[in-house]
Parts: sequence; structure tokens; C-alpha cells
Amino acid sequence: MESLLLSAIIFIPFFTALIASILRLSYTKLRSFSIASSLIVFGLVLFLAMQYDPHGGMQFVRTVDWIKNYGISYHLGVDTLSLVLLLLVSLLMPLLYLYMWHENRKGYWYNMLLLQSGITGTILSLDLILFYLFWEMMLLPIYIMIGRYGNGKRQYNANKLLLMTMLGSMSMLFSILYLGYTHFEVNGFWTYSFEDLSVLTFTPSIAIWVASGFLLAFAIKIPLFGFHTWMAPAYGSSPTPAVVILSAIMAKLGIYGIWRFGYTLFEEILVRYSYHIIILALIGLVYYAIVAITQSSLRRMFAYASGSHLSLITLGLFFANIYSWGGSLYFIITHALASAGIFLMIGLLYKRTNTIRIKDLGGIASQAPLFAVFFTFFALSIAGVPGTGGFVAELLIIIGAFKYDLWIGIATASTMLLAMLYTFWMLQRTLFGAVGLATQGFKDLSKKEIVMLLPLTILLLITGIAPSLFIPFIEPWITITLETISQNIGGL
Amino acid sequence: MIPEQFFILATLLFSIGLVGVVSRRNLFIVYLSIELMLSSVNLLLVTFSRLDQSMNGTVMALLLIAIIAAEAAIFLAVIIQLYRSKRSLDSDKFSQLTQNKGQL
Amino acid sequence: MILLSFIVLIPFLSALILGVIYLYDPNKPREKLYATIGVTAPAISATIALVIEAKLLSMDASTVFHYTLFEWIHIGKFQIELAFMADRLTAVMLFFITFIGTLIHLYASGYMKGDSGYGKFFSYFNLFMGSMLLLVLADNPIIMFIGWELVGLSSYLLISFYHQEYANVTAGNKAFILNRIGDFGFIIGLVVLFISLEGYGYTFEAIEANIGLIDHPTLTIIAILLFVGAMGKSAQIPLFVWLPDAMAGPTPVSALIHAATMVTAGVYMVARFSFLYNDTPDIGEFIAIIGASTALLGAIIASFQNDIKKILAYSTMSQLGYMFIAVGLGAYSSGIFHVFTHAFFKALLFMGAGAIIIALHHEQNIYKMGSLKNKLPWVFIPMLIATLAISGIPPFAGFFSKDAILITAYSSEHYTIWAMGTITAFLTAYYMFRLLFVVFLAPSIRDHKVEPLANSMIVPLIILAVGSATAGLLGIPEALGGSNLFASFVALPDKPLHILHSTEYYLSALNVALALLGTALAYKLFVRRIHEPLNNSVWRYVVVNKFYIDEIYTFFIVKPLLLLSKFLLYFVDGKIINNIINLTVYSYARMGITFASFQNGKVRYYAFYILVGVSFISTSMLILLGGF
Amino acid sequence: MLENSIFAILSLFLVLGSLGMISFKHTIFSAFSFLLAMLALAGLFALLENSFLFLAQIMVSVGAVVVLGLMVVISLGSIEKNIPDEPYKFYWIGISTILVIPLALLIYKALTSLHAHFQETKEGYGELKYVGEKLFAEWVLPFEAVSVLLLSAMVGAIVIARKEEYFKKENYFDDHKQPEDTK
Amino acid sequence: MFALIEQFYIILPMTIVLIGAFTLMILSHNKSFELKHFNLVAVLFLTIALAIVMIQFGNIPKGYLFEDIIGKVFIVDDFALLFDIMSITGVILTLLINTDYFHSRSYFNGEYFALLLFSLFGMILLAHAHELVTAFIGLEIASLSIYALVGYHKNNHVSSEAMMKYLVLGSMTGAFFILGTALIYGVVGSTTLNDIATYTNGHNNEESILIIVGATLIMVTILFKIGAVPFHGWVIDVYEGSPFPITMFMASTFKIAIFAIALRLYLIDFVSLHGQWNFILQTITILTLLGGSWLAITQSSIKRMLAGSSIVHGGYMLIAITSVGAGSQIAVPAIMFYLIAYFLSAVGAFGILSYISASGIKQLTYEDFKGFSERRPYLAIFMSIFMLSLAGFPSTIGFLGKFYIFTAGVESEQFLLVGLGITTAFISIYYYFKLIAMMYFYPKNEPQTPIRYTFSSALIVLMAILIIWGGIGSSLIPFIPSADALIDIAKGAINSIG
Repeated sequence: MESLLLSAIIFIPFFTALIASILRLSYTKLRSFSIASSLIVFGLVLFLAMQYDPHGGMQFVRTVDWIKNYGISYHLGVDTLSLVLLLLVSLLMPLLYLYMWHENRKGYWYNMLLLQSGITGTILSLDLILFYLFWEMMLLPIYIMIGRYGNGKRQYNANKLLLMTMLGSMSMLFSILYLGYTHFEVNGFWTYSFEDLSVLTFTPSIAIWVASGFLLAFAIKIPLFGFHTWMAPAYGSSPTPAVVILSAIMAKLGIYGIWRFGYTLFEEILVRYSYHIIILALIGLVYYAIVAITQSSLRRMFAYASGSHLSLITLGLFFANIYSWGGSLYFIITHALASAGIFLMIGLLYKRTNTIRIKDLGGIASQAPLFAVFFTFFALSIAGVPGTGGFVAELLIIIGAFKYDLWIGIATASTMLLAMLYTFWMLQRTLFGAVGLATQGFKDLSKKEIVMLLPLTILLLITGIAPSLFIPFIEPWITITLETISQNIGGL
Repeated sequence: MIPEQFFILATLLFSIGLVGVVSRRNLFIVYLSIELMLSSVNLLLVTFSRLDQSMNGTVMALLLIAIIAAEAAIFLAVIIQLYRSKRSLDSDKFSQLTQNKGQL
Repeated sequence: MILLSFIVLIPFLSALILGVIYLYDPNKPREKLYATIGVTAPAISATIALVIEAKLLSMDASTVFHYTLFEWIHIGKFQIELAFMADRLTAVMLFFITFIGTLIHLYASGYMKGDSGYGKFFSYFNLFMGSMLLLVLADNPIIMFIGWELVGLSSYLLISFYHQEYANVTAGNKAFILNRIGDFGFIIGLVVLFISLEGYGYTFEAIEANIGLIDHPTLTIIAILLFVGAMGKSAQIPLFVWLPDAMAGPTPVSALIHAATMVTAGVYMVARFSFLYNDTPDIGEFIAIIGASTALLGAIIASFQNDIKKILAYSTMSQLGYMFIAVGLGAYSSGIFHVFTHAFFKALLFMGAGAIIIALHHEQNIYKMGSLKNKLPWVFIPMLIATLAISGIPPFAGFFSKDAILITAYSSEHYTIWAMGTITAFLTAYYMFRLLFVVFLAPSIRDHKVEPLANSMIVPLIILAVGSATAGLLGIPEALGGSNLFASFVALPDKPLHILHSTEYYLSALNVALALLGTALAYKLFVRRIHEPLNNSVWRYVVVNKFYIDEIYTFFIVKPLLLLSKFLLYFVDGKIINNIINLTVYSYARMGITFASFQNGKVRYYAFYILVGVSFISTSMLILLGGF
Repeated sequence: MLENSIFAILSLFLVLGSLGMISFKHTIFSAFSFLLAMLALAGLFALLENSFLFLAQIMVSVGAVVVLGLMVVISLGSIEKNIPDEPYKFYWIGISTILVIPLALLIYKALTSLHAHFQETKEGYGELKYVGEKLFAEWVLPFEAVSVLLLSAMVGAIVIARKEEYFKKENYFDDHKQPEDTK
Repeated sequence: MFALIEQFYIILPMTIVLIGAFTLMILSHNKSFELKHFNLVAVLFLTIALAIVMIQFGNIPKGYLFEDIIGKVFIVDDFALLFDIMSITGVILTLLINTDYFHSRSYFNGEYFALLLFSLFGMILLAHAHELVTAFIGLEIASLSIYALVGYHKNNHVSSEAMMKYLVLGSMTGAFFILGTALIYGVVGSTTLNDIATYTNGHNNEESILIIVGATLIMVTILFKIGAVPFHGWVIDVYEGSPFPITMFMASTFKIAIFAIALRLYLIDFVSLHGQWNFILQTITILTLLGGSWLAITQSSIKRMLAGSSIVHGGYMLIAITSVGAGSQIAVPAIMFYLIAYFLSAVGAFGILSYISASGIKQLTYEDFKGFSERRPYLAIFMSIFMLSLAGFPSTIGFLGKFYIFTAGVESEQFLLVGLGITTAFISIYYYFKLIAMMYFYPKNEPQTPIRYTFSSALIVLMAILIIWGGIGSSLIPFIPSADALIDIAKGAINSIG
């Protein structure tokens, strides 16, 4: 049973989609199927989380030979990092289905189901080829969703997303191949399990190429500064569920990749060149935030905001100390919750007003106080106001930054200022002031929508008020991982 | 009489045939050029056959002649068919299969 | 001492309850319910606070009460508990926050009558109370910072309370963002402090015990950064511009937040970190200079304002400057004393102003008021007392606290600061009496129809008037025959003063004289007429428009930032980065098109390509085989 | 010596004939040049003492292929106006000649590496009998395959060349739009 | 040495194919037979042949047919049999998937099937040939039949034009093959691969110049048939001009047959000469990858795009061939696997195209596919699967194919080629996904026309399932072979040569 648990978590949505498509269900039945599958998965993930031992390293490992000739195996496992993301995905999915309640285009549902499988697979796979497989697989539904159900220049933007992401994937593939080959050369047998590959050592000049193959993929996914041209258009064109997944989960998978693979396969390179990446991420942090200020559309604005915060998470990752790592992991949780919330609300806004141009909005607060409260709450948690989880995460990362270097610390802390600028200016123009043309007769949240947003809100509050409930869960893993790295490279 | 003479001649013929294929637009002449190329191989084969005194080369040359004949059949049929469709044997006139301007 | 946590939690809880009730059905009028819950919560806090203060009074000066609610976070050596601490400094703050806070709540229950956002208002108000109490009671800097931020947030919510007016929201934003600039410095300071003392614990007590471990340059940096936080919160130069705009909120908000409590958080914080500032006298001096400049600037601007709330706002700023002079020069108890007395009379002034505004149907221009003395007697008398108090006329509260500060400045040989403070004292008297005379005594141009005021608005005024009159008596200095009960109670590490009693007398006399002079000037100018006495000169324009500081900020900071944002978006993002990628794609596509154009459909060309290929292969083969 | 003279004459005809074939404008002239070349080639076969191939070359190459071709050309009525105008013919010939040089050099270089010499022929070399022996023993498989080749070529040629009734069915769809006749 | 009866058993499939061709040729003159009968007959013969080959595969030791009489001319080993299986399957699929297409076009008749079978015979001969002249004849049989097939639609100008181009260029490059053969014969005195191998092993490079040059010239023909740049000119035009079934046949089956001889030559004949061609092959690989992707991205017709992309796929296989030269052990099975992968994907993609155009819809350009997913959701899904497989998207067999090829490239340290291969794979995403985008992202611009679900569509589904199976295998489900199965077969076949 336990050995099948992870596979079940990955494939239940996939098979739901398959069975539903074979049965040619109507959309209402498809909806029930999807929600049932997402709830089952959520239940399984909760069960998994209860069985999980935070001190135990990689758990629930399952290895089945897949392609023996090349040592590729179906190799799954879960540790804290993946469990955190897994929990987030499985939590978000039912909420998104709730959001999609009246969606009668069936392709939408199928794509969401496939997307969940792809993402969970990416999170859980420990074999590099398997990881690559899922990494690509999750791209496809997102691509279709943007191109088919999006808005604006959706086709163009979907292609842009696809091509940029694939560029990264391809470079990653090259590095994966090289790793596998090197292992074959050194040890005489093929394997793509990242644990086996992590023992390989390279000369720095080669390692930097291998590492940059991976890093390009992850940098595009995050996206770091310079690799972000797909970001705003894709976020702007995505339908709401897609954009929620994009910002809440998929962008984090870039971070996940660096964390899982970067810090095991070529930690030395990452530590040695951390300064360069930190500078890049810092530029991104400030740049995205400044660009976000004058964005005209809500989605694009939060796209840049998201980019800024993901740069912050990346920063936390590369400071490589316990505070910053704790902060980054914590920020993954809280930012996922908050950005999911905010993008869902933007979706609701769009449903009501048919526009997300900030200029057309205004005066929502006076007509729909509940909406305004939730919206403000999510915006504030994105900006990292105390009482929400975002603050804790930012604080930890900033502490980590100062531990790394004073000036970089100051630059990192500037996120607090910049986030405030765009958030509050946006709130002012969106919620307050006189009632705009588009916002006349703005309906307040319905019960279903409140149910959808409440879990996010409550979780954000709990993460903000009592982080001690969560930190013991993630700290052991961080401590162990940091120790391992520091042993491997002889001190951080 | 030394083999090199024949070698030079065969090489020359092959080259002339190749030049003919590339540079002429008259399909019939193109056909003849290809025949010339094949025939030059024939010359070579016969020379080798003479050199090593076995009949293998001769047999190969014979087979090659048969192949030439087969190709000739197809070629002539094609020429007839093409001439019927356009009243011309100008290979440049048969250039509809193109996308004049590449596009993205 | 679980009671400590109740003080904080009750307002939060009440805010939550009020919020939920309000959001459940925003349009249903439930003012009684809201008012009951909203006023009861701070009242309970106040009661508990009194109990705790009583206990503290009965014990010796070093007693500190602690209560840990739960561990907030523990990762690595970063261990923060959600814990509360009450020492005597806290007690003082606690006293006037809860006490005056309760009164203002009471006042607000009358003031807000008929407003559609009644429930929302009390929810925010209680949220503010909770946050402020969290700030004051925190036993470690991080929790204090959380309170600090939440205070800013609730201030934002309250300033932009009338959010239908765009300007109000802008004001709220301005307040929050400028506060956040301060917070930025504050949190950096705190983090540097933590990093410097990593592993030694991070409560105030632990920091105080280990402060010697930090080297002096770092300490200086920390001190400056922390003060930046105070600048933002307490509206010091250059971060003061939000305070006048913050008057956009309802008047009780101005009274509670922007006069009595929140703005003094900076002073409290510096006093809380007195052990740190005592080690960095340079920074103290810097703080004092900033304070003095702020005091003077605020006073000058206040003298030329028409809006009753703006005058009070600049006055607040000016008074905050005094407080920073005190804490900067190491006279922490004097600073806190001024905070204490100022809370009474400034709250009173604001509430009085609010009463007038309500009575005159939201009229805020003092020149459109006039001769209200008889129409609003119960406003006039408390306002008079408060004006006397703020102007430093003995024996009202302001005299003692202000005097103590100026004496400190003089005695520590900071004569410039002293001079600035003294001039400010003169100006204070002038503009306050100007306000009083114009509003209450000067002949009115038109006949006002005065709205009757609710009792819930009048009673707090009277209570505060009593406070304003008597609070100063707690701190009668030795020179005047007192024993400075207040200073000995708060027991802060003040720097000792070396000054003769005679000098003190002269200084006090000078202050009183100047105050009277200011009063007289105001009387001469305004008691008979109700218009601006000065001609329209350039200087006057400059002052009336607050030295154009807002505009300067807009021009040099806001505009460039927006321009930068647009520039980055349209040029860097849109042109450079996009074009690099597009150019790559385009050039590849161009190559493709060129290559595809070789595919011209003519068979001899194809044969030619084959020939080229064969030729290439032959050439390389020839070379490989060693040439011909 | 005699052999060399014959070789010289035959190769002259051969080369001239092939050069004429690729350079004449008129199809008929080219065809006749080619015929000449083929005859010369047959002569060379004879010079190489390969009597069987000499006959085969004349019969198949000259007799069948060229004459058949000429017949086709004539029957198609390849008269002046249908002959393509090739204004840049000699440029093309020039360029391709330059390009073909490496190939020729390569082949020649390879061939000269043989360092072979003609020896006296064995008894019966080039006779039909020996050819037949080889053909039906070692080379029987290719030989049979060639028959299939000829058959398939025949089928192909017939299919392509025959005129037939199109539009057998009503639901006729064309793969392409019918293009304009000329451009 | 085989016993006589065994020899007949071995030659049986080939004979059946040939007899089938004759039968069809004769039947085609009988007016009472209709197209579907011809189809049935052809499939019948081929199925029997396939069944026999399947039984033979793996059960027959390596040997030569009638060795005592004809020498080592006709080899029988698993390698050849595997290619037999693939070719015969290819023809069967070509026949079955295009059933609807045949019926919708008036110009198909009995000879068409005869020619297909002749061509198949040529390919089988090519796969078994262990002697260069036989190989050349096999190649010519296959090619000449295909020339005729390409021009089968006679009253269509482009069809004739395509035939003419293919014929002119094919014959021209065919001459290189026979010239190369002649040169090799000149020095070895024989043209069987064994003798050539013996000669090359026994002599140094100086003495093998003729063999090197001859092999190089043979390589020209092979490169031409693969469609390597700069021998690529014909590919797009001929693919476009031919009827769909022929395009499919050329793109999938014929390409496989070419690799049969190419690999055999490369693995046995010239085994000691690998190093000589590295530079040439590398250059041509680079040109092929770049040129193919350049051609593919610029096309607006799906058929032309697939033609362009088939050049790129040839380029990937050239990477592996170069790797063989550079000493990779795993390159040859990788090529075989890639052939299967490409075969499945191309058959599927062309199959759908022909299936659609059988109903009279001119689904030929990208534009025509707009809104296809709404009109034909299932076909759109399968088309997407084929496109994904061609693009090398993971979880399809196309990915594994590329993976093996690139691994082989990396193994022999051809980093430049692998990098370029990955880059072109990335570019191929653009033109394959463009079709997916067209199908899914745009509203339909034409009214819905009914398409019958026929046998062809079932085969398309089968192709799609095979592609997914080949990409994932079934590590979890028992009874179904895993993804390893194919590469194991390929390895086994390669070992049978050695």
C-alpha cells in the first residue's frame, strides 16, 4: 500500500482524465470526477504528511526499473521539500475546481487533471529522466490552457511560454545526458538516479557547463532577470486557474529544481558562483518590483510582483544558511497561498467586470466590502505585512541575507519597500476611489467563493501568527541538507 | 595501351555526364547525360574485367546495361508524360512545387 | 502574568468580532452593538493595565513582568517568542494608551454616529489598539516590530477610512509608505542587531545584557537604522510629510493615532533602546538635531495654516521634535514625560477640534469659524486648558515637560538646539492661541448653525482637560520644589544633568515669558478680526505651502520612480530584452527564409547542390588522402 | 601502337561525342552525338577484347536505348519552338566543370593507386560462354533480380506512359489545385 | 549452410511478396476486380510474408542463401529480418491506413499495388544484400517503382513534376553508387561484403584508397536517399508532389530500407575505415540539422513541413552514424530504435493527413487545421501525439529515440553535434507545436463535414498507442513488454551481424 502511495498521488488525476475522456462524460459529471479525484489526492497527501518523519530524509522511496539498458528507473520519493510543494498542489487543486464550477468547456477540466499529474510527478521523481518527463508533461496542459482558453494575444503568448521553457528544458536535457554518460564512464554502468549521480565530481570548467544547463532551465522557469520575457505576457493571457498554477506552483518548481538537483549534483559550483546569481536575482528583485508599479493590468502587475518575490526566494536559496533556506521554503508556502488567492480574486474580478485593466476599476470597496477585505488581505500578504506568512518568510530571508553580507542584505530588504509601493498603489486604484465604469453593480463574494478563499486566508493567517507550527516540520531537513553540503565541499 | 588511359577516359566521361545533368535544361539531354555517367562506369568495369581476367566485371557491366535499359524505360515514359502535360522538355518549366517565398 | 496577554488580545479579538459582524451584513445598522463591543474592549484593557500598573508601583523599580504566550518562531538561533513584558516604562505608555484610548473610543462612538462604516471603524480602531499595545508590551524587538507594522497598517486603514474620496486613500498610502521607509531602516537595524548578537538571545533584556559585545561602528549603524524607523513613525524630518495628510481620517483617528499614541512610538522605541543610545552619544546628538529642526519647522508651518486639523498636526510634529531632543540628549524620562503630557492635551485638542468640526457640519477652515465661545462652551473651556498646557504656561502639564527638555538641552551645552527649542516654544504659544482666538473669540463673518453634540463627546473632553491641567504635577522638578515623581518612576538610564538651580529658574522664566509674548501677539493680531494678518509675500507662500516639501518629494522621488518604471517596462523590457530574443528568432527565421529560397523548384539547381556536396566531399577526401 | 591509335581515335570520338551531347542546343544533334559516343564506347569494349559486351553495347545501348529515345523525341515532335532557350548554358557548364574537378581528381587518384597493367588475355576471355557460366552460377541472384527490375520498370513505364480514362468515380478529389499551365 | 528445404523456407517471404506483385499485376487487367480487392489481396500476401518473417526472426542462425552456388551474396540474419519486418509492416500500414484515400482517388488501380510490392521486394533485397551489385539492383527496384508511384497521379502536373525530379536526381546519384561499386571491385576483385572486409582488414590505408573513395561515392547515394543537406533538394518537392500514401511510404518505409544497407555497409564493410569520414559526416550532419530545420520552419503546408522535418530526422540519425565512426558502442541500436520511432510517428502523421484528405477536405496547410480540435477532437489528440513524438516530447517514443541518439553522441564526445541536435530539436518544437496550436487555439473556420470512422482510424489509434507505449513502456503493468523491449530487439539484431 505504502509503496503505491506516491504513484497513486501522481496518477489518480491522470487516470481520472483518461477514464472520463473514454466515458465521454458531460461537464457536470466531469466536474464531480475531478473534484473527487482532487479530494482523494488531498486525502492521500495528508495521510502521507502524517506518516512523514521530518528527520527521516528521503522517504516512501519506490524504485522500479524502467529502461534497464540506460539505467533509467521509475524512482519516486518524498522529503520535506517535495512534501511542501505536494501539499500546496493538492490543496490548491480542489479550490481551483471550485473556482471552475460553472466551466462547461471540458478541455479545461482535462487539462487541469493532467496538469496536476505532471506537477506532482515533477515534484516526486528522483530519476533525472523521469523528472524531465514530468517537467515537460506539465508544460503541455498549461500551454493548451493559455492558448485555448486564455485572452489577449493568447496564441502568441502561449508559444512564447512554450519556446522559452523548452529552451531551458533542452539545455537541461543536455546536462542530464552528460551526467549519465559521465557516470557510465566512471562507474561502468548507466544510471540517472540523482542520488547516484550526485557522487560524481567534475573539474570546475566542465561542472560550470553542466550546472548552467540545469540553471538555464530553472532560471527560465522562475524566471530570473533576463529570462523573463515570457512571464508577463503569459500571466496576462492565462485563464485564472492556469495563472494560479503558474505563479503558485510552477514558478516554484524552478526553485525546487535548483534546490533538489543543484545542491546535490553541483553544490560546489553553486556555492562558488552564488555571488553572481545573487546579483542577478537582486537585479530581478528590484527591477520587477519597479516595473510592477506602473503596470496597467492587474495580472501583469502581479506577474511582475511574483517575479520579484521569486527572485527573493532564489536569493534566499543562494545565501545558503539556515535562516535564508527556512525563509525560502516558508516563502514558497506563503507565496503560493497568497498568489493563488490574489490571482483567484483577479479571476473573480474579471468574471464580474470583464476587465483587469486597473484604469477601468475603482470603488469596489464601497460596493463589495467582503471582496475588498479578501483582496486587501491577499495583497498585503504578498507585500509581507506582519500577521501574514509572507512577513515571516521575508524576515527570515532578510536575516539570511544579512548573514551573507551587509550590503546585499540591505538590497534584499528593499523588497519590503518596493512591494509596498506597487501593492498599495494598486489597491488604491482598484478598490478605492469613485466607482468606475466597469465596476458598477459589483457583486460581493458568493458563499462558494468564500469557501474557496477561506482556506487560503486561514492558512496565511496561521502561517503568519504561529510559524512555530510549521518551522519544526521544515527545519530538520534544512539543517541536514546544509550539513551535507557543507561536508561535501568542506565548509560553506 | 595502359589502364590509366581508360581510367582517365572513364573519369572524363563520368564528369562530362555530371556536368550535363547539372547544366542542361533539356530533359532529354539530362537523360542522355545520366546514361553517359552509367556508361562510363561500364567502361571502368570492363577495364577492370580485362585487368583481372575474370568475367565478373563483364557480368556486372552486363547487369548495368540492363539497369540502364530499365532506367531508360522509366525515363522515356516520364519524358512522354511530361511532354504531354506541358508541351515542353524544359526542366525549368516544371517548377510549380515550390513555395516562392519562405514564411514563418 | 497572563493578564499581560489579555491586554493585547482583547482588542484584537474585539476587532475580529466586529469585523466579522460587520462583514456579515455591512448595511445593517447596529451602532449600539458596535459601540458596546468597541468601547468595552479598550476599557477592559485599561482596567487590566491599571491593575498591572498598581502592582508595578508597589514593587521596586527593577521589577519586570513577563508572560510568554507561545513560541513564535524557532529556527537555528533565531528564537522569538510571542512574549510580553511590562516594566515601568511600559506601564507609563500602557496607562495613557489604554486610558486615553478608551476615552477616544467613547468619543468616537458619538462622533461616528450615523456613519455607514460604523462597525468597520470600530473594528479598525480596536485593531489599532491591539497593535499599539503589542508594540508597547513586546518583550523582544521582532514582536515589537510586528506591532509597529500593524500600527502602521491600521493607521493606513483609518486614514483612508472614507475611501470613496481618492485623496483620502492617497493620504493613507503616503502615510503607510513613508512609515514603511522608516520600517525598512528599523528592520535592517533589528536584523543587524540580531546578526551581531546571534546566539545570545533576542529579548530586550538579553540585548541589554550583551550589548557590550558589539563593536562600536556596528552599534552606530544599528542606532542610526533604528532611528530611521522612529523618524518614519514619529514624523521627523525628512519623513514627516505624511502626518498633515493623515488628517484625512476621521478626527478620533487623528486624536488617537496621530497625536496621542502611534506617533510617539518612535520616542518609546528610542527610550526602550536607551541602553544602546547611551553608548552612541553621537547618534543621540544627531537625533536631537533632527528633533529640534522638526520642532521648529513644524511650528513655523503651523503658524500659517488655516485648517484646524492641519495646525494641530504640525503642532504634533513640532512637539514630537521636542521629545526627540530629549531622548537624543539622553533625557529619556523627560522625553517620555512629554509624551505622557502631550498625549493628554493633544488628544484633547484634536477631540475639541473634532467637536467643532461636527458642530459646524464638517467645516475645517478656522477663518470660517469664529465666536464659538458661547455656542460651544464645553468645548471652549477644555480647549483653553489644553492650549495653555501646550503653550507651556505653568502650572499646566506642558510647562513642566517642555521645560525639562529645554533645560536638558541647555545644560548639556547644546545651545543651538536649546535656542531652536525656545523659539519653537514662542511659536507654539503663538499659533495655539491664534487658533483659539480665531475659533472662539474673533467675530464671525456669518452666523453658524451649531449642531448639538452628544454627551459621549463632551465627557472625554472634560476628563482630558482635568488630565491636561494636572498631569504635569507628576513631574515637578527639584528646582521647583518637586521631586520629579515621574522620572523616578520610569527609572530610565538618564544622563545626569549638571546645572544650577538658578539657571533653571532663568530658563523657565524665559520660557514662560516667551509663551506669554506669543499669546499676546496672537491676541493682538486675531482677537478682533478673522483674517490672515500678513501680506501676500513670497515667503508667506512658501510657508503656507509647507516649503513645497511635498512637491519636492514628488518631483525628485515619486516622478523619477514612475518614469523609471515606465522606462524599464517600455525600453529595457520591451525593447532591449525582448529585442535580443526577437532578433535571435528573427535572424534565425531570416536564415531559414534565405535557405528555403534555394528551394526554387528547378531540378537543375537541386542537381547543382548535389554537385556542390559531391565537390565538397571530394575535396575533403582529397585533402584527407594527402592531396592529388 | 595500333591499339593506341585506335584508342586515340575512339576516345576522341567518345569525348567529342559526349561533349557535343551536353553542349548542342538541339535535341537531335545531342542524341546523335551521344549515339556516336556510344558506338565509340562499343569500340573501346572491343579494344578491351570483350566481344560479348561489344555486341551487347551496340544492341542495347545503341540499338535500343538511343534509338528508342530518338524515336520518342521525334514522335513528340520536338521541334524548334519547344526546345528550351538556355542563355546561360555555358556559364552553368563552366561552373559545374570547376566543381566537378575535385571529383574527377579523386576518382583518378584512386584509380591510379592500382598501378595495374594489362596482361595478355586468357583463352576465351570475353566469350559468351564464360559470361554465361558466371551469370548463371555466381551472379544468378543479381541476374534474377535484374529481371524483376526490368519487369517493375516496365510496369512503371506503362503505367506512366499510357493514356487512360480518368474520373472513374464521381467522388473525385484532387490533391492539389490545378495549377496554371505556365508561369 | 542451410539445408535445401530451409533455404526455401528462408526465401519464402520474399517469394510471396514477389508472387503477390505478379498476381496483382495480372489481376489488374481484369475489370471485374475493384480497388478494395486489390488492397485485400496485397495485404493478404504481405500478412503471410510478415507472419513467416516474424517466425523466422530470432530463430534462424546467421547464414547465406545458396552459399554453395552463389557465394555470400544473400545474407540471412536477425538484422535483415528486423528490417524485413519493418518494411513489410510499413507497406501493410501504408495499404491499410490509406484505404479511404485510395477509394477517394480515381487514379489508383491494380498496378499501383503491384508497384508497391515490387518496391517492397527491392527493399527486402536491399536488407539481405551482402554484395554491392545486388544491393544496387535492390535499390534500383525499390527506387524505380517509387518513381512510378510518385508520378502516379498523371493528370496532375505536380505529381509528374515530382516524379521527374526524383527520377533525375535519383538516377544521377545512383550512378555514384555503381561507380563506387566499380572502384571497389577494381581493387578487391569482388563485391561481396565479406571479401571487402577481408581486404580492408588485411591492407593499410594506402592500399585501400580505392575502397575509401568507392565507399565515399556510395555514401553520396545513401546521403541523397536520406535527404541530407546538400543532397536534400528533392525531399520537400517530391514529398509534396506525391499522393499521400506514397509520401508516407517514402518517409517511413523507404528510409528504413536505406538505413538497412547503410548500417550494414558501415558496420561490416568499412569497419576499419570509420575514421576517414568523420569530418565529412560531421559537416554534413551540421548542415542537415540546420538546413532541415530552416526548411521546416518556413513552410506553410503541413506536408512540406513534415518533409522538411524528415530531413532533420535524417540529421539526428547522421549524428548517430557519426558517433559510430567516433567509436560509440550504442549508436547503432540507437539508430534502429530511432527508425522505429520515426516510422511510427511519420506513419501516424501522414496517416491522419491522408485520412482527412480522403474525405475531401484539403487539410494541407496550417491554416486549414484551425479549429480542428472542435471538429474532430479525437483525431486532433492523435495528431498532437504524433507531433509530440516527432518533436521528441517525453513520454512518447520519439523522445526515447532522441535520447538514445544523443546519448550515443555524448558517449563518443560529439558535443557539438549533440548540442546542435538538441538545438534543432528545440526549433522543431516550433513547427510541430504550430500545428497543435492551430488545432487547439483557433476557432473553426469551416463548417463541420462528417468523417466516417473506418478501419484507417483504428490503425491511427494503434499507432498512437504504440507511440505512447514505446515512450513509457509498462514498468508497472505486467504482461506488456517494457520500453526496453524495442531497444533490446535492436541490440540483438545488431549483434547478429557481428
